[in-house]
Amino acid sequence: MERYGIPLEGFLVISTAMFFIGIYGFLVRKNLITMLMSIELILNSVNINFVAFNSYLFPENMQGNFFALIVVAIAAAEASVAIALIINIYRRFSSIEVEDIDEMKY
Amino acid sequence: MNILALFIIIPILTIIGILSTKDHRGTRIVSAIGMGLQLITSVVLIYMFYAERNAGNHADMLFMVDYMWFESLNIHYLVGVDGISVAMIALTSVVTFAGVFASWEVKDLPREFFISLIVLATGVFGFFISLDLFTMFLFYEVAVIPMYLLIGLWGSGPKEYSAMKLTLMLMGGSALLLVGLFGIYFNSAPNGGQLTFNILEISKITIPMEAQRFFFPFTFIGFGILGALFPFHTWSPDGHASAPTAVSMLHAGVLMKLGGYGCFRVAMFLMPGAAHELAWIFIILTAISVVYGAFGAIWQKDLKYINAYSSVSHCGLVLFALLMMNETAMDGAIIQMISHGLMTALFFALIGMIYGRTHTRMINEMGGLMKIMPFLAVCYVIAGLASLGLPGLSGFVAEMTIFVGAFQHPDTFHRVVTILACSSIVVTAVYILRVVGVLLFGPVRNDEFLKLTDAKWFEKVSTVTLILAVAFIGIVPIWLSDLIRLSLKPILDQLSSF
Amino acid sequence: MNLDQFLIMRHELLLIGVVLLLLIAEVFSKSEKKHFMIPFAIILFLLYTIVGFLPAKTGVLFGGMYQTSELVILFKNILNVAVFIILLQSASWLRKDINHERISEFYIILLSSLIGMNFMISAGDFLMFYLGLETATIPLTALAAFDKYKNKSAEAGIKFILSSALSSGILLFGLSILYGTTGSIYFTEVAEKLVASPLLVLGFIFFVSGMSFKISLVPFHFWTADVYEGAPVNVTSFLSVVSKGAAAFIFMVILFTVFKSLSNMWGDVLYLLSILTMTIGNLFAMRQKNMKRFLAFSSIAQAGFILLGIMGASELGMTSVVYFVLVYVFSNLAAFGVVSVISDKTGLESMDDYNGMYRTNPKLSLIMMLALFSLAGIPPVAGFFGKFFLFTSAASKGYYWLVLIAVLNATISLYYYLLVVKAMFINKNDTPIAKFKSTFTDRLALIICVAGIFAIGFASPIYELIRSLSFGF
Amino acid sequence: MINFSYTIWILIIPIFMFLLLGLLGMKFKPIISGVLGTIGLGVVMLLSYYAAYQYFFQLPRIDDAYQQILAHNITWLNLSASLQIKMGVFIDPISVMMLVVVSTVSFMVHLYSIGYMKGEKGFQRFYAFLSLFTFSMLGLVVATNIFQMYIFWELVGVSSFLLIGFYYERPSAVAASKKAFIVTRFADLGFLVGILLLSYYTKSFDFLNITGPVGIEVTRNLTQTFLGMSVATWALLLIFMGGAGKSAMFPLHIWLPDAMEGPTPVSALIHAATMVVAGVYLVARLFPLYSFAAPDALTVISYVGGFTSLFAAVIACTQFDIKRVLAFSTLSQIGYMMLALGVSGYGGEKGVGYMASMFHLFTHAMFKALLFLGAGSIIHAVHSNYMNEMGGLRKYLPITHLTFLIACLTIAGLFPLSGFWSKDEILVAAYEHNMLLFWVEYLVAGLTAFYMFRLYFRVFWNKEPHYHHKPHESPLVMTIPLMFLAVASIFTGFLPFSKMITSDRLPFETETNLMVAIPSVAIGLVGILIAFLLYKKDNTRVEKIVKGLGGVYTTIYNKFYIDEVYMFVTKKIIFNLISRPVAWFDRHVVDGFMNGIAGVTVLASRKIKGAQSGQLQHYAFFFVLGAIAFALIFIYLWQ
Repeated sequence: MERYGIPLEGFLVISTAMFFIGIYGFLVRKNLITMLMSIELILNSVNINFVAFNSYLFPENMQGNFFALIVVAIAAAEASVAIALIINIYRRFSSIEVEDIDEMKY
Repeated sequence: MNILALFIIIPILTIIGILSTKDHRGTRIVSAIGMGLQLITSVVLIYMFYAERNAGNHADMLFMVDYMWFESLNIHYLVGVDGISVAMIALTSVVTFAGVFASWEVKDLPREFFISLIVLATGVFGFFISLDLFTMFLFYEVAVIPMYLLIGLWGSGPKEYSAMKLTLMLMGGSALLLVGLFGIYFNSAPNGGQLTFNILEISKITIPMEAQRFFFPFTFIGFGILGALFPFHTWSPDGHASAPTAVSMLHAGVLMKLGGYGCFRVAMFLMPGAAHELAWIFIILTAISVVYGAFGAIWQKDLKYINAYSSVSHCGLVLFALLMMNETAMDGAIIQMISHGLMTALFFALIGMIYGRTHTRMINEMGGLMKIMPFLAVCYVIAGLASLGLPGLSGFVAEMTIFVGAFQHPDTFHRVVTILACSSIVVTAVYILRVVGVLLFGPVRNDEFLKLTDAKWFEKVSTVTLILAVAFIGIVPIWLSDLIRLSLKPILDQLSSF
Repeated sequence: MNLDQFLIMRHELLLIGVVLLLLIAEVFSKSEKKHFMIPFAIILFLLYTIVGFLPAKTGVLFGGMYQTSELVILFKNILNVAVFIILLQSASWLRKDINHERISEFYIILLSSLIGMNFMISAGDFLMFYLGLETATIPLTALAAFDKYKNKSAEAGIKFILSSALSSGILLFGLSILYGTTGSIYFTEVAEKLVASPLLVLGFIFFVSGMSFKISLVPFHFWTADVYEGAPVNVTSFLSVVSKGAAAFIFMVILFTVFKSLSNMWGDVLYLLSILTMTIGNLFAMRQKNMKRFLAFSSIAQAGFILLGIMGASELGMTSVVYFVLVYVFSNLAAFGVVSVISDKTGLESMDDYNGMYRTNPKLSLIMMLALFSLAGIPPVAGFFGKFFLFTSAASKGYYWLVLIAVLNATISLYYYLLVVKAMFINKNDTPIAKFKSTFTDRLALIICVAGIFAIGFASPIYELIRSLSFGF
Repeated sequence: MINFSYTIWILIIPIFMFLLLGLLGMKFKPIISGVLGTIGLGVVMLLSYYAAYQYFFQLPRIDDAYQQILAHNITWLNLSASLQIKMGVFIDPISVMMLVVVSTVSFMVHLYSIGYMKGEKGFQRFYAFLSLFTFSMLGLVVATNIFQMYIFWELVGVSSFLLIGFYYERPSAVAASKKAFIVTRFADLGFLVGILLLSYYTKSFDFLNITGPVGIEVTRNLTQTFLGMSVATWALLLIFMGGAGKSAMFPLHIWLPDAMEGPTPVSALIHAATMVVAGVYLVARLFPLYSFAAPDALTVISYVGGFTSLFAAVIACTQFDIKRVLAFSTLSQIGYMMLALGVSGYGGEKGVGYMASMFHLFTHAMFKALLFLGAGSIIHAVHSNYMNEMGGLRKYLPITHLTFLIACLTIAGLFPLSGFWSKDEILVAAYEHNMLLFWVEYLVAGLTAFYMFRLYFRVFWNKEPHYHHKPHESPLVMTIPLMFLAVASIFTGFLPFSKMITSDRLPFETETNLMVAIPSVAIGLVGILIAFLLYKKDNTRVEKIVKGLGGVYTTIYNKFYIDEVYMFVTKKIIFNLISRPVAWFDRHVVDGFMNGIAGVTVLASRKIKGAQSGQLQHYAFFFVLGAIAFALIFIYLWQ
């Protein structure tokens, strides 16, 4: 099935790539903000999935789209709390490098 | 009210009583009264049991009480006694009673000590009256856990290590046991119907042979660990060595009996087919226990270690006899449990009292105690003689019954292991006499000891109670033996159906 | 929205009401008299909790997005009781000057999180489930960083939010695949259309990973210890009891309903997870000195045991899980309660500080001991029953070896629980924690816990009630 | 019908005395304990005599045979449907005879000890133990079944242990008591296994059954064999092992010489007259069984007996401790009895060995008790056991001297003393059965005379050493038993034993075989003569002979190093090579394994701690890795 001239697989490939790029970013980037951005990549890859599935495979209802909407909303909430916490971290540690935050271990 | 309930209620009341006391004196007096009552109750129980039997009540279990507990799982609070449980309860009462007096002078946190001790005893009582595997397991664990505090807090030597080791090994044992119990439970209705933990119900059905083969070792070893089955016995020497007097008494005297009791009441009674098939493995292990423990004891220098190894040997004999699976041997096994319970408690009581005076348990640091503390020394000799199987004391009755029973198997394998087990009576004599010779006889090696005093009244109460019990069984064994024998019938029927 | 709907959503709506009331009270209260918020919030929540126990309607709302059943209501009540105990325990901590300005903040965030959990366990589709999950988590991350002047608290917050965001991302990716393969996000529909395929398995595993994060199963558990240690004690107890309990419950429900047809597979997934979780959790717990961190790892190990109940995949299993959570609420809160009291009074949190505590604070030590015994599954306290039923559940499916491993793990866990007992009772200490008097709320909380620890085990009606509400297949 | 139920008092009185003296003894004055004990035993003795009188002279015989009567038999313990342990009193010729022997000697020892033990610490205890021993020994004698016998057998062993170790502060006494107990215990293991084997087939412990026709029939027809011998032979040999232990037959004899550490009256009672003959009594008890079911076992018994008697006699010639000489002499004499049983047949004339054995047991009890009590009197006088420190005592101890001389003559087998009669019967029995054994015994007879008179001359004649105190004769309470026993030694030989105690309980006639009697007296005289030449006066002949024998003498003097062999086996092999490794194995391997499990757990715990690094990204890495690993496992591996 090809709608809009792009096959579903195209979306899936993109979304999967985004997902793993996000994960890669989360694992290797040291800046907390960048890590947060990687999370956004992951969430957006999910959104692409939902929306793509919805319109290609199950166009009869809107579940996927709604899901994507909600995810967007929650991502925003999450980001705001996360940034607040990062600010707090910066106050306490004078750094937002993830490697510096390891007071608790073992 | 049902008399069996008293065995749970009295300890609980005693604990409450202890909590309401203010000082050391009150604590121990309340404990003594409570455990004295318990002792009286168990005598009454024996009387009632006989009365009931004589009145023609030949049900397998008497005084049964059945409360539905967890209905959907068919878990009951189900208690009842047969002659064997009655005997074990009597043993427990005697040892606990003696234990309270043996720990009359606990200085540190006496209230907590007596409470833990009584919790331990409650667990044991509960175990012996339970007929539901769940209740039984519950009481089993109740009995095990106070050991940790008792040894860790009031013990001596590397007490923390020993307490931990003992607790963990026993809990490891209960892990195996639990798997076994689940196996029994989920195979208790092979033809459909309600699953049950009720021992009597399960005994009526036949657990599929496959399941028996798988679960029998779990159950048997699970209980066997508590019964100091080789090679799972190593908690016992360390545990005993570190435990305070009354705890060693209760532990070796009663707690280890839970193992033997469970082995036949659960493992063999409910899985007779596997018991027959796999008996040989365990017979070998127990025969090793018997001889190995005895040889191990020869080389020890610490009184408690000697006695601990001797317990390994004697408890090995219990399991050994059970596995012979005939009336005489099993009868002997149970007499041995009681006999060993009493005499080993006596031993530990005496060791504790001696240690309390000399502050050493190394036999080569002592000597000539007969001259210094004749009462304790004489009691020690009596305990030793009981242990090496002197007629007129309980050990003899038990061992002879076991050997006669074990000899009922005419094949070479059984003959060989029996004779091997018999040979322990010689080795036992060697290590007992060695201790007696070095410790009690001979010249006094340390002049400091000349100042020491003999037993105090409460110590006398403790030891005399036990000695009377040992002698009573030794002189009129038929009473005990017949009490047990009649109750063995269902078990034997079960075993012979294979 | 008519009355029926209101009644069905009673818990959530009332709770929202409570939160709003608190907000309003906060706005109108004078800044020097903020501590009146404490009794106010507690009483308000108590009323709410009591109302929760009144008979309620069950049903489905929003076309299947929201559903309740007797069991769900019961579970919400359990969570309410737990939160109530936590509120009691946190009272004396909040009364401190440093928290004076933030008292209602704490209540509001905490209760918001509870709202999220209520929605989550009432979810009828993945959207509601996800919504509830995030509503529950995001406030919690803020709470973890509640002690904002402490490095550890800040660290806990950031670790928590980032890990949880990652886990949500993975979970969502899994959900998107599920949606892609089944075409629906409703539990019932997904269950009908479920056909095992590699893609679906991938989605499912991602979903499980996300959930495992919430219940902190190994290897998805690493955040737990750090967050538990860093967060204020009361937040930690909330995390370890309420959050974990709710997540475990909904995880079980989803497995039982949505993934029913995959039960063979998830049985094996859980098999692996439970062994890993119990073992690794125990191995880490063994070496902990900080009490909070210690309890964190212990709670990881406990989660492994919960899986055994889920694996039963039957009425029995569901009962055992709910029952265990109930028992766990009281046991763990008793343990955290003691830690919290001591931490409040002395600021000490290390196991070594507990040495010889029995001589000075016998009652606290006894409660701690009972709580630990209950966690270890030692009779006659309730933990024994809880564990026993979990194992029964696993054994009923023939997982005997797993049961053996689990019980052996319970033995290991007994080892480290006994280490604490040893510290309190046996170890000698020249300067033990001084004798102190705890506040009324602390005592009340502990008394409730101890009563629960003793009563729940012996009271079979509770078990039977749960059993009658449970379902399985 | 004569009622023997009163015989139970023979048992009750001593055990009552034991309890009385044991529990309350310290409350009494010592002398009162002694007198109480002695009176009790006196009553027992009279009862035994009365029983003997009734049994032999009043009780009608059935078919000319003495009856076997169960005066009491109560069930003590039910073992299985067919096996019960009973306790009772069994009256038959040998048990009655033994009652007489035991009670007589015991009474004499009780009486004697009042003097001998005077002033000893633990006087009451001594009497309590004596009563306990007497009780056990009497119980053994009247046992109605083999298990009762075993029970009392053990009790006897313990009382012996307690009495040997009476001087418990003396390490040698403690060691000796321990040795005695353990060696006999080892033998008892054989006894026990034997009993178990036997009772398994006969389905009974009762002597009446197992030595009756049924028991014999069953055991004879046993086809099972083990290592080439029938099970019956095995069982009976094992039982004999028990007997050999108690009776100190080679190679289980090592405890007896050491047992002399006990007070001398104890040696007289236990280690000369009564307990040590229990083995003989046991074989006699089961004699029909041996005779019919296991003649091979009897042969073994006869050789063991013969060898022991020679072996011990040889050693006795070299010992200097007078009690040890007597101990070896006892060994030798018991060897005689065993041999007599071994060469005996069953029934009538063929059973002469049996009769002779019992006869010798009886006379030996009298004269050996006399010898020991006499030795006690000597030790009492000179405070030493060593004959080098004695000499010329005849002047100081006239009564002791005279009675001792009588005893020596008796044991040397001179006509017409009792020893002559009994020994003669044994030689006759051996003569008729096995010439080799006959010659051995003949030689031993000479050796016996030699070593006894060696002792006699060294002690009562020879050179007088320097005594610290002037030796004086013992008090009357000690000499009366001596005199009584001397009279008994002289006259008991005239008892018509073959009319009373025979293998099939039918009386038969014996006549003295001059072919045996004359040479036996002759060799006795030769022995005495040699002793006279060597030891009458202090001279150097002995030294020369000793020098001439060289290593042989040393070997004999060291009792053929049997003790050392035992020491090697126990200390080096059992203790060092078994027990010690077992203890080590237990601590290090078995327990090490258990601790190892704990250690591995702790180690694992330490090893994995690095995973919890505190680094958020590591956590995330594990998370992702875990998710992907699970996904791969379940997509590709899971079916």
